[in-house]
Amino acid sequence: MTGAADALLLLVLITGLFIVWSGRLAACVRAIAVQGALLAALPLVMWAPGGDVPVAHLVLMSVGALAVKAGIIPALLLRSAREAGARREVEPYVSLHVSALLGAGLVVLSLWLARVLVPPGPVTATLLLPAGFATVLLGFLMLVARKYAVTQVVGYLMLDNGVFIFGQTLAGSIPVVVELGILLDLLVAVFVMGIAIYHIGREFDHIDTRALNSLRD
Amino acid sequence: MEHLAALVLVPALLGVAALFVRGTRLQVGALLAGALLHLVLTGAAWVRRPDGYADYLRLDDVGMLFLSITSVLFAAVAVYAVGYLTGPTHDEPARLYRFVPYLLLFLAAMTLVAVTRHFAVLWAAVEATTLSSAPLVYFYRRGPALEAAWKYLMICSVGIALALLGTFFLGAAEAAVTTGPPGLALTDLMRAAPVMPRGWLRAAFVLALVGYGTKMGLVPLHTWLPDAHSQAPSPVSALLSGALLNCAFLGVLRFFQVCLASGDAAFARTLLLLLGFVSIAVATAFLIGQRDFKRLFAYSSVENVGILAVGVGLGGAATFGAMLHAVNHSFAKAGLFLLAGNVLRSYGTTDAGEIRGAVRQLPLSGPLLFALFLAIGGLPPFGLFMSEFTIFQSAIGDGRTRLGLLFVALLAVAFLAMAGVLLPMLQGESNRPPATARERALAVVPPLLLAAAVLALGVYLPRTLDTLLHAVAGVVGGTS
Amino acid sequence: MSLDLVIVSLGVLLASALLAALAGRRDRLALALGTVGAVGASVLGVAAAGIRLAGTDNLVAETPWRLPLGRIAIGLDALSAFFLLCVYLVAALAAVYGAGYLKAYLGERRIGPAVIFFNILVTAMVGLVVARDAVLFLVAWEAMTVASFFLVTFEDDRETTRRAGFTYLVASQLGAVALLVLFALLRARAGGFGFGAMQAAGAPPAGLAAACFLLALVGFGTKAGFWPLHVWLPDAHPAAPSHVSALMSGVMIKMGIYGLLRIVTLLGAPPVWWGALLVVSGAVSGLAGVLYALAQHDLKRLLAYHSVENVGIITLGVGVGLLGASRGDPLVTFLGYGGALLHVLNHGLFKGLLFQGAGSVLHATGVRDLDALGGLARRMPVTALTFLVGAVAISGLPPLNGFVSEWLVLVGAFRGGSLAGGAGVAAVAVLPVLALIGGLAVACFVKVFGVLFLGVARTDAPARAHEAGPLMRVPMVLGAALCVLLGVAPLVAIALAAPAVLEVGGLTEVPAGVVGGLASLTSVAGVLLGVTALLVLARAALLRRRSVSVGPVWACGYEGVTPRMQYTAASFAEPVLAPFGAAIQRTVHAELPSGYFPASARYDDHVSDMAGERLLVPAARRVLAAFGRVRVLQQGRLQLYLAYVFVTLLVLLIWQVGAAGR
Amino acid sequence: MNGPIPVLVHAVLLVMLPPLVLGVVGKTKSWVAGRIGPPIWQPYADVLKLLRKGVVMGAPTTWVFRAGPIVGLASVLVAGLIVPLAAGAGPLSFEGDVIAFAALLGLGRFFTMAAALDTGSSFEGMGASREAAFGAFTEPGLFLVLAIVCVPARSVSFAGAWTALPWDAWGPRHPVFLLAAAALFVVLLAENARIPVDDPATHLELTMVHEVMVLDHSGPDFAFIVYGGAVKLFVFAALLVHLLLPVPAAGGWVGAGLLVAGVLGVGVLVGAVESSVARLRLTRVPGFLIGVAALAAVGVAVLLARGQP
Repeated sequence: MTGAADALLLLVLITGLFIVWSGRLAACVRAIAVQGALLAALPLVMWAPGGDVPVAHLVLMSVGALAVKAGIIPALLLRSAREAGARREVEPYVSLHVSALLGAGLVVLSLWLARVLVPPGPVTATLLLPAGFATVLLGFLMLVARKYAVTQVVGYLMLDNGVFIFGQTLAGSIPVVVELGILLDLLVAVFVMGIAIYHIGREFDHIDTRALNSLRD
Repeated sequence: MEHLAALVLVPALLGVAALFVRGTRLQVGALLAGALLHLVLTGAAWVRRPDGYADYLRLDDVGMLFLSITSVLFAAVAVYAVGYLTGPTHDEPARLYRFVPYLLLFLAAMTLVAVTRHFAVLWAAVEATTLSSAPLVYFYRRGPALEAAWKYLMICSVGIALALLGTFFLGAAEAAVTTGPPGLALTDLMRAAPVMPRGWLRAAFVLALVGYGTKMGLVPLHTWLPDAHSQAPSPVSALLSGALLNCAFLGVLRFFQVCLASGDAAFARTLLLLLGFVSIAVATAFLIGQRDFKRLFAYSSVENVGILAVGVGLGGAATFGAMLHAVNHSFAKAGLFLLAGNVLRSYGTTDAGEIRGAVRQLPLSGPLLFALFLAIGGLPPFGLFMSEFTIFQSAIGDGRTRLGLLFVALLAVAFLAMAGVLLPMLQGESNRPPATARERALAVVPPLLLAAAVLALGVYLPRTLDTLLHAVAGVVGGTS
Repeated sequence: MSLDLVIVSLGVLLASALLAALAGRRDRLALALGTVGAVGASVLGVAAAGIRLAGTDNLVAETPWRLPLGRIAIGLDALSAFFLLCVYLVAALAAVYGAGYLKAYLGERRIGPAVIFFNILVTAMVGLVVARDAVLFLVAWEAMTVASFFLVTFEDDRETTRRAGFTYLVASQLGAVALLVLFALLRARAGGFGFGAMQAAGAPPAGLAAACFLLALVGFGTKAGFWPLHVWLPDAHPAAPSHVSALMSGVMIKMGIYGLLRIVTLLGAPPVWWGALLVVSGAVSGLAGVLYALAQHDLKRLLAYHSVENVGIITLGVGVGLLGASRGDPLVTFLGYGGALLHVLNHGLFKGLLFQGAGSVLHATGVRDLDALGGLARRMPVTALTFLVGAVAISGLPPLNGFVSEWLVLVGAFRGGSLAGGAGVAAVAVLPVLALIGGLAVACFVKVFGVLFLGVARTDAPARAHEAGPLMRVPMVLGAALCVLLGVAPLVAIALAAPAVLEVGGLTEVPAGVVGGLASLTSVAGVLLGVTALLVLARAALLRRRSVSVGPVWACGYEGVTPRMQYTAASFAEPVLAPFGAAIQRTVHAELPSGYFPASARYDDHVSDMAGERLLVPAARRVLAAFGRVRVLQQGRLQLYLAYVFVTLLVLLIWQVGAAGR
Repeated sequence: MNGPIPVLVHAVLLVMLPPLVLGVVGKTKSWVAGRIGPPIWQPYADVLKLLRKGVVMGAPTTWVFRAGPIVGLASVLVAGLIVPLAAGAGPLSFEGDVIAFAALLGLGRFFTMAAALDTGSSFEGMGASREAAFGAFTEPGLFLVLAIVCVPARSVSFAGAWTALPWDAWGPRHPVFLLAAAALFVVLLAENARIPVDDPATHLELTMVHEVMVLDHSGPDFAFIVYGGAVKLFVFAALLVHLLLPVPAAGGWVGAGLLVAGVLGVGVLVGAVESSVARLRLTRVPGFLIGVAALAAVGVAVLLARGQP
């Protein structure tokens, strides 16, 4: 039932575009949480019918992903955003409308990429590669275009979600320990970033990263 | 198996333990114990190569080389750090509990990088190095340090994410051609490589090159490097330059090994050459007239990873040169950063323009810094001359005269640029009141030993090291 | 036997350097140890060279010691032996002189490093001339550069000294790059770094040979001081302590000549244009050197420029030799190479002597500005006499050694005139150039000797002068004696040089006529001395019953003559330099007397080296600017940095994957 | 002539004749000027007079001051022993002697100038510096003349080249030799401080070159200088004669006579030039000498362009 998977991936794409377009921190974070939840469902939808991957494994994966991507991390971000007293994104380097347009453009680009890069192995979902590419690129767009530390972390998360989508091509082939390790890494990374954002807020009493370009040549 | 596990777990557990104790003496004890045990275990690995567990934990020649570099450097840095952090500091009182645990975890992560042949584990380990070293960069709770740490964290995390993507691509490429589930183990990948779909393989390598290259400091992905190196405490800078960059380089090499096995390595060589030369050239540009001498050394590291990339990209005898250069550069650069710490302590600034007569001011560190500067500049009889000259002459020998000329010309300019910054610092009358106390042994002996090692490698190559280097070179596409 | 002696001497040098290092803060001890070591090693080395030059066997030794690449292979053929002789001869004199000279610094600054690096420098030069492996050669070459760098920056608390040191470092490294490429090319062809292998590989194809020759010209020319690669030289030599200047000017820059000759022996039969190119290069260096020397007021700087001039003369000799070799004319070949090699030895002797004399003056008066000195001959008779010997010798006048080598080159040029085609023209072109150089050198050294030692003290600095101590006098006297010996007995000199000349020129025996001519030079010297003696006696006899009174000097009846009215160095050089006004950039600040009762007038001129100001500095600026443009990369903005990653990724992906897709 | 006689003749000519040439020059000048002038052997008298006088040393002078005249005279005498006079090769002739000849003159100049500077007088310093400049600019011309004669003869000695000129082939190469002779004549004027380069008769120090350099020498020292100057002029005259007349070809006493006649003829020529040409401005002299060198260079070029004989 590739249809369901494609539907999921479509939703992922839409949330991604929403994040790129949205200007409010809280909205961004919530959207990224939603995206995380959608992705958490992806393994089940894609591999459970095939049955060549132990269900326990898939469930473990999904629960882990759900907990980390849709639970802990967004909570962390919201908290540090609140502590830093940031509500609305300051005028980004790329205006929201433009970035929305760019986002659309990136989606098109990823469709082309997916065409050049003929998927190996059995095609489980036609949208898998395009969605993966698109999410990665949108994540990059966030990272490059936004000024707030929090939104940049959101961008990083979206990038990571994109990677996660690609990871689905070989779900089950990597031992659970390693996969959970990868998730843990992500968690710790965002945790450390959260701490950093906290310190930034304390040091410069706002989390506008423009304060962070004193080191240069 | 147990041996390798111990190599990773000893520092890791010591680090975790150190998180929960405060006493300076305990912290120092943990640090030194970790360094010593690690050194011993590594030495033991030289005596008898430990057996591993599948490819998850396995120590091959390549790993052996980088493990040894890391272990030796860490020992030197640990000894130095004790004196550096417990001695009279020019700024705030040292908080060892904020330093030792992360340093040990950092060591554990780097060790894991060296002792695994599994790409997922490799990735996790490299990411772990970032996370464990970021707090070290932010050790001095200052705005610039925070900025440096933030950039380090973001840029490297993004890069690493790309590396993970590359890993997945590799897995996908493997899945396309193997019946069983893809394993992401180097052995299997190399077996499957010849029939892998080219596009995916290439995409995987590009992603890995950009991802691990970010951590390795290849231009234009190097941007975090000078900030982190200049803001971190000098021992940390030494470890970042000496050991961490090598670990990232190892990540690239692993992917390169798969490309070699696939028989489609030409494109990888081209990419390595391209990024390598860009790195050397751009780093040189930033060396010229650089005011902050820690940034100067950082950019010189960028230049030297460029040299490594070029060496591997050229192949043939140059690969051997690159491997030798990895050893030489790690020792020399670590020594330089440690001495930079001494200069910083006695002058209280990293602004080269405000420093005069270091040789007279610091009768031990000054001349030592001078010697290591000549070494890093690639002058004989130091080891870097031999490695750089090996790379250069193999380029000429393979008829790639233009590349060779570009290489040697850039290196000469880089050396002169460093000279232009360092000579005024070192020569002349000191512009500080004469030092009251003599230099402390803890601050001088580690860099002295490193310098001695670099000198020794210039005039004599121990048989065992020679064979190891040739073996490594043979594995990563050179003439063994 | 001889090679073993060389190895022992190297051991002595290194051991003494090490001991001096261990002496730590006891500078006197370090100085003594270093000097003894250097002299002892020199004795051994000179003996070794002598044995080899007497015999014919080419010794080669290899150690199994493994450098990361290449081995330690050393050998002693005639060419090496000759240069070995030069190095050790000059080094011994300089070392003894230094022992006296450095005492002045005791207590003022640490002199240990100066001693250590002096011996290391000698070690490096010896290692260089005996090296039979390119890697070892390069190691010795760079060691030589580094050691001399530290010696140049001995007084590094002076801003000028630091700048001189940096200039020297830049020049040396850029030169070294050329050498790296050169040897890499040769190795690529021979398949090994050993000179033996390169020889065995036979003459390379014309294109490669030309490339190698040009690279050698740049790489070795930088060290030797070919114009315009000489820019480091006039800064570095004055900055160094005088005994080091003597060593650097006397032999270190000749290592460039050695390298050039060594490479020429590896490149097979030379085409005509090599010789012609060297003639041009030598002519430019010689003329530029002597002209800039004339324009100097700083004694040591002036001597440094004369090193450029003399290297030019040597180059002319090598050029003539190459011309002869290209046409297979043994006589011209021998005369050219012979003159060049002999001038290497001679210049080492008299330039060492002159720098030591300059050192004594500096030591005694603390002044380097010629126009502040004068009348020193009365207070420093020994220095004056030995300096006069050096001055006459460097001017290429009989009966001293400088004349012998220049005579060889000139005869070679005359005979080369009958070589077919362009070779003949190039050879004859040497004649007027060398003649003009000689004339200008005479002018310059009359000026130096006259302004320094003759007339009356211009300031009170010379009035306080005192003769140099014995440790400084002895080497000067010995050097002067050697200049005279090699001048009146040229056969001795040629006996030393001939084996090396035959080796470089690939000749079997000394061509007929050379020995006869040189013997006649002895008789000319004899007759000259005899006639002079006769005239001295005649003068004495004539004046026996006549009055010899001392009176004031004629000044058109004007009485109030003061020392400051004497002709200065600047005014002496003026009419010589005036015709070259355009060629050398002089900035003149003059306030000429005007009106019937001129109140004040002043004149001073300063010459800035054209090669540096007009050629190299602008070039360097351009390069730096090019690199500077890159620095916009590091803006400090995270988003930008991430964009780099992003763009790099996309570009590489589309490039490579696209390539694979197609 | 053979045996010791040629050497004897050579020595006698070299020692006895020079002042006579000076006398001839002076006589010619006064004859042109329509005066009787001093007797032709006046220079002999002058030298003898000076030899009998005492000396006054300048206060600051050292042994260098005394060495000047002696070395100056000695070097020209030895140079005179090198050049061929009457009977072929000079006693000191050898392969490469032309260079020794030039170098010996340089040696003499070196010590004369040093002696001048030893007085510490600004006048003598001025003279020395002018002498240095002119001397330097004369050298290239001299060597190019030497090249014109020596290169085709494949010999670097006066004996081998100058006395072996191809008189039988009074042909294509001779224009070149006439060019050489012209250049050599100018070199002669410059080396001997004659008009148009210098004026030995001037009495204003500021305009002197050679004279002002020897102002403070007196007695025997000055005699040496005057006599040395005469020898120098004589030697150059002899060289010039060899370019113009086939002295050696004539050989024996005839050749000797021919040489003496020629040398005195050169004296007349110098006198004629001195009384007809004006002296150049000091700043013009270098250019003049360089121009002469260029003339000789043209000669060499022609020679080489003709291909090697």
